[in-house]
Amino acid sequence: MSHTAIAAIEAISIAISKNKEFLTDLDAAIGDSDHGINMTRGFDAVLIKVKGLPTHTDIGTVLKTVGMTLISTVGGASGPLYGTAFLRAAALAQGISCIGSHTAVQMLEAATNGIKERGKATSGEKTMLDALEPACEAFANGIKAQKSLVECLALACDAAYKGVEYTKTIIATKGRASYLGERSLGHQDPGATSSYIMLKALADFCRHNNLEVN
Amino acid sequence: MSHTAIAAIEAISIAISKNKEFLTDLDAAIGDSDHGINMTRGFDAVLIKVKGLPTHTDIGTVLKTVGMTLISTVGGASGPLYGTAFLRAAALAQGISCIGSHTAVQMLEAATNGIKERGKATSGEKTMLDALEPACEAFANGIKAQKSLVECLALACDAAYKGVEYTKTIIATKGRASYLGERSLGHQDPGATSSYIMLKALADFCRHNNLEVN
Amino acid sequence: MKKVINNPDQVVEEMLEGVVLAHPQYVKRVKGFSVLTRANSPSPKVALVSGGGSGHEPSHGGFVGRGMLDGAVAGAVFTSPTPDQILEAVKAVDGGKGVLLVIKNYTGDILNFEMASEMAASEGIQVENVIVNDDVAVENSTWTTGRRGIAGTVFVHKIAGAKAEAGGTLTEVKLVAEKVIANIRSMGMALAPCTVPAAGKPSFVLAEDEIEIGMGIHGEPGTHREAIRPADEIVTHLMDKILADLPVASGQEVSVIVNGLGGTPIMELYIVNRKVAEILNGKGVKIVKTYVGNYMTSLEMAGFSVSVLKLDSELKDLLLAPAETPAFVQF
Amino acid sequence: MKKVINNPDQVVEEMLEGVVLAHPQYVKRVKGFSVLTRANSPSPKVALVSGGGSGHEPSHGGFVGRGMLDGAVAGAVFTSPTPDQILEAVKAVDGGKGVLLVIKNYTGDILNFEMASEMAASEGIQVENVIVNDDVAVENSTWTTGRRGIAGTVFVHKIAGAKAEAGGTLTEVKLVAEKVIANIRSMGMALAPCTVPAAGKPSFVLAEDEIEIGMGIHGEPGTHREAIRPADEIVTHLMDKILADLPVASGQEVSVIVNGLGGTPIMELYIVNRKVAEILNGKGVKIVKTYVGNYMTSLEMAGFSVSVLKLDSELKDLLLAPAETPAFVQF
Ligand SMILES: Nc1ncnc2c1ncn2[C@@H]1O[C@H](COP(=O)(O)OP(=O)(O)O)[C@@H](O)[C@H]1O
Ligand SMILES: Nc1ncnc2c1ncn2[C@@H]1O[C@H](COP(=O)(O)OP(=O)(O)O)[C@@H](O)[C@H]1O
Ligand SMILES: [Mg+2]
Ligand SMILES: [Mg+2]
Ligand SMILES: [Mg+2]
Ligand SMILES: [Mg+2]
Repeated sequence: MSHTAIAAIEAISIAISKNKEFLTDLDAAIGDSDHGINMTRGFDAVLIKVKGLPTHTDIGTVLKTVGMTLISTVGGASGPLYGTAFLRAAALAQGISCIGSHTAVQMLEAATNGIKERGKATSGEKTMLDALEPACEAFANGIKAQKSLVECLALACDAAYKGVEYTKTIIATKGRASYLGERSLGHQDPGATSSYIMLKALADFCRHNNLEVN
Repeated sequence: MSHTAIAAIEAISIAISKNKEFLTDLDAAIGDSDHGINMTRGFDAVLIKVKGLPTHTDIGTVLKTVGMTLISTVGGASGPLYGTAFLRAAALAQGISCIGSHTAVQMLEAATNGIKERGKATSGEKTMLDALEPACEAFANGIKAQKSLVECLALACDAAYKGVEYTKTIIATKGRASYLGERSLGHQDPGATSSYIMLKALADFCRHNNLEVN
Repeated sequence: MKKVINNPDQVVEEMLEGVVLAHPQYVKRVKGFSVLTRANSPSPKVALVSGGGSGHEPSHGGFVGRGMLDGAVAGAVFTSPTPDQILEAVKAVDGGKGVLLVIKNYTGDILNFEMASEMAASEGIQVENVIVNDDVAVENSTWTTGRRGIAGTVFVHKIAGAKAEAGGTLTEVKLVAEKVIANIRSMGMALAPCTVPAAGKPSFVLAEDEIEIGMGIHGEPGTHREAIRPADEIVTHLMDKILADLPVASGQEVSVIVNGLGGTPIMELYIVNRKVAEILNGKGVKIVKTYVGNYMTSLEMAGFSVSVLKLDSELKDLLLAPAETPAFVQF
Repeated sequence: MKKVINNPDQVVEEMLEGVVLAHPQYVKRVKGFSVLTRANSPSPKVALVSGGGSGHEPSHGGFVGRGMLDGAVAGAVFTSPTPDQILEAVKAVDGGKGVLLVIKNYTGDILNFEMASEMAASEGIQVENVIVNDDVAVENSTWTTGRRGIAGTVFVHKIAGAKAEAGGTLTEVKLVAEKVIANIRSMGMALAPCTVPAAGKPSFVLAEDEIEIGMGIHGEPGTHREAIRPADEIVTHLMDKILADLPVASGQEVSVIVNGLGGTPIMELYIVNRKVAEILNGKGVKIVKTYVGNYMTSLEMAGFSVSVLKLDSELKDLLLAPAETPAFVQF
C-alpha cells in the first residue's frame, strides 16, 4: 500500500539524514566532502514531497516523486544517478499498490541498470554500483530460493556491505575519486556507502513491519 | 673624529637590529606591527652608507648621510621624523670633526625640535617626543652642571626610560595609536622606545670608548 | 567556521540576491531559480550557458554579460546544479539560434547538464555542449574520468562568448570552444583549505609548513603534498607540468591566467606571475595578454592556479574582443 | 607563516615586476624606483599620483591607467613610501599641468608625501594634495590624527581621475577630489588577521568565534571585538555607523563599494551587499553603481569594508566615465 511505501521512503530519508556527517567525511577523503550534504538535502525535500502526496497514490507515483525530487535537489553525481534509479523502479510500479516478489527483483535491477547507464559505469570502479550490483544479485537469488522478503533484504544488505568493504581495496576509475589514482585505495566509496545505508533502512523497515511480498 | 662618529652610528644600528622584533611587537599592540622592521631596514641601509664614506668625512656629513638614508629607506611615520632629526643635528655639525659640549646640547635639541615640527606634536602625546624631550632636558642640565659626557648621557637615558614608562600611562593623540583612544593605555610607545634604545646605544658606546666632549 | 553569512543553507540564495542588487545593469535573475541571465536576455544570437557548484565566484554569474555568457546556473556550494535549473537557464536565454553549454569535466556536472540537454532538446531547443578539462594535475587516461575543468574555463567563456557575440552559428561557436579547450592547460596549488558552509569544517587539513600540489577547486586531493618552497620553485613545477602537456614553441603566442583561489593576496599572485612570465619569455613565447586575479575561486582557499592558452589568430582576436560583465570588463 | 613568496624582503620588488610583466599595455616601471606610471606617461593633463604601503593590492598600482591614476608609489608592506620615491613618481608623470597627490590619512603617509611635495615644489613642479579620511571607525576629533583613509580612496582615484582626464585644471581636480572625500564614509570588520611577510606572524589574534569591528587596513585595532554574528547584523552595525556620520535622505543617489580585504570569498561579499542594498533601498536611497570585490586589501586578511559615496550630478558623471586600468575597467 502506498502509505507503506511512503513510510519506507521516510525511513530511508531518516537513515540518510543520520549519516549526513559520516557520508560527507567519507567524501572528504576521496571526493569533495558533500555526499552527505547532497543526499540529506535531497531526502529532506523527498520527505516533504511524499508527505504531501494523496493517501491513495500508487507506488509508481511515490517512487517517481522520489526520483524527480532527487534529480531536482541533490545535484552532484549522486542526484542524477539515484534519481534515475528511482525513476526506473517507478516505471515498473506504475499503478501498483502492492509489490510481487518478481516485480521487486525487476525493480531493483532496473534501478541498478539505470545507474549503470546514466553513469556509464560498471562494478569494480569504486562507485555505488559496487554495493548495488551484488545486492541485486543476492536479492534475486534469495527470491529464486523462495526466501522471505525480510531474509532476501538481509542477504542484499550483507552483499552490499561486502561491496562497500570491497571498494576499500580498489582504485576508483569513475567519479571524482578517480582523480586520485592509487591514493583512493584504503577508502570506502561514499556512494556505495549511501546505497548500503538505503538498503539497510529498507530492510530494517520491512523487518519491523513484518512486511512480505506476495 | 668622524670614524668615531661612524662607529657610534654603527653601535646604534646594531642596537636597533637587535630590537627589531621587540619594537615590532610593541607596534603590533597599538599600531601596525612594523616599527622594528622599518627602523631595521633604515639602519641596515645606514650601516652600508656610512661604511662607504671616505675616512675623513666631517661629523655633519656623517649625520646628514644618516638622515637622508633614513628618509629614503624607513618610510612610515618614523622615517621622516628621525630623518629630520638627524638632518637638523647634522646642520650644527657641518665641517666639525669633534663636538663640544655646547654643540652636543644644541644638536640634541635641534633634533628633538625637528621631530616636533615635522610631526606637529609635543610631549604628552605618546610619541618618541616623550622620550626625547626629557632626555634633552636632562642632558642639557648635566652639561650645565659640568658633568662628564658619559654621566650626562646616562642622565639622558634615565630620563628617556622614564619617558617610555610614562607613555604607558597616557592616551595617544598623535600617530596610528591615536585611533585607539583609551585602548592605547597600558602600552608603551614604540617610537619612544626606539628613541631610548638609540640614546642607550650611544651612551654605552661613549662609556666603552671613554669618550668625552670638550 | 567563521564566515560572513547568515545561514549556511541560504548562502547561494543570498549571494544571488546580492549579485542582482549589485549589477542590475548586467544581470537579472530567473524568478524562482538559481539562474542569472543578461539583463537583456534573450537576444537573437547563439547563447552560452555555464554553471556549476557555487563557491567559485566570480564564476559563473560574474561572467554573464556582453561578450561572454548569456546565463549562469548556480548549484549548491561545490555541487553541480540540477537539471531543472539548467533547463530553466537554457529556456531563458535561447533566442532561437541555439544554446551552447560550457561544462567543466566532473561527473556530477556532466550528468546534470546532460539530463538538462535531453530535456531542452525534447522541448525543441537546439543544445550543444563542450566539456572543459584543463587541469593537468589529473592524468588524462581512459581509466579515469579524465582531467578536471578549472580556471581555464574562463578562456572558454571569453572566446566562445566573443564568437557568439560576433554572430557565429551554434556549430561555429562550439568548434571555437573546442579549439580553446584543446589549447588550455592549467594547474594549481593550495596553502590552506576552505570550508563549505554546510559542512562546517575544512575539507582537508595541511600542516603548518605543508602545501598541496594539484588539488582541485572543490578541495579534491592533488598529486601530492610537500613542504612549502619558494614561490619560484612552486611555479616552475606547475609550469613544467603544464608545458609537458602543452608544448610551446618559440614565437608561439599565448595568454595566461594567474588565478587566485579566494584567500591568496593579490601581491602573491603577481609574484607568481613574475616567474610564469620569466619562464615563458625564456622559451621565446609571446604573452599577448595576462589576467591576474580571482576568476575561479574555491571559497577562501589559499593558493592559486596558472592557466596557459595557446593562441592562433582567430583565438587571439576573439580573446581581445570587448566584454562587459560584472567581473570581466575589457575594451 | 605560509606564503607564496620567495624572500620576505623582496615581495614588493617582485610584485612590481610581476605587475609590469602582466600589464605592459597599461603600466610601466620607473627604473630603479618602486613607482608605476601609465605606459604612455607623461601626458599633457593634470596628473594624479597615489600610493602607500604595499599589501593593499590592487591598490594602488592596479588603478594606474586611463581615467584614474597616472602614477603609484609602493612602499614596503604596510609602510608609507619614502619621499624620494614619491618625488620620482611626481617627476615621471608631470606633464606640465601639475600633479595632485592622493594621500590616505596616516601620519606616515602624510609626512612622507609632504616632504616629497616640498622637494617637488623646489624643483618647480606644481603639486597639490588631498587627504582621504573615510573610516568612521575612528573618531574624527581634534584630539586624534582624525579618521583613517581606507577603501573609499578608490572613489577619489576614479572621480578625480575622470576630472583630470576630462581636462580639469589642478585646482578643479583638487576641488572635486575634496568633494568626493567630504562625501565618502567607510567602515570594515575582520574575521582573521594577516601576516606581514617581514614580520612573520599575524599582527593580531582573534579567537575561534571572535571578530574585530572597525580595524584598520594595516591591522590597526578596531573599535571593539565581539562574537561572530550573522552577516546581516554585522552589516547593519557598520551601516548604522556610516549613515550616522553621513546622513542620506530619500532620493539621494549613492555609489557603494563592498570591498574584500583579501581573504574573504567573493560569495560573502555579495551576501554583504545584499544587506547593504536592502538598508539603502529601505531608506529610499538610489544606488547608482555598486562595486564588489577586492579593491583595497590587507594582504590575506579575512573581512570586508563598506564604503558609501553620496553623489551629485557632477560626481555621478565622473564616476560613470570610462576607465581602463589593470584592476578597474569600465566602459
Ligand atoms: N559514473 C558513475 N557511476 C556510478 N556512480 C558514480 C559515478 N560517479 C560517481 N558515482 C558515485 O557518486 C558518489 C559521489 O556522489 P556525490 O559526492 O554526491 O557527488 P559529487 O562527486 O558530484 O560531489 C561516488 O561516491 C560514487 O559512488
Ligand atoms: N606626529 C608624530 N610626532 C612624533 N612622533 C610620531 C608622530 N606620529 C607617530 N610618531 C611616532 O612614530 C612611531 C611609529 O613609527 P612607525 O611604526 O615606524 O610608523 P607608522 O606608524 O607609519 O607605521 C610611533 O610609535 C610614535 O612614536
Ligand atoms: Mg561529492
Ligand atoms: Mg608602525
Ligand atoms: Mg560535489
Ligand atoms: Mg607602518
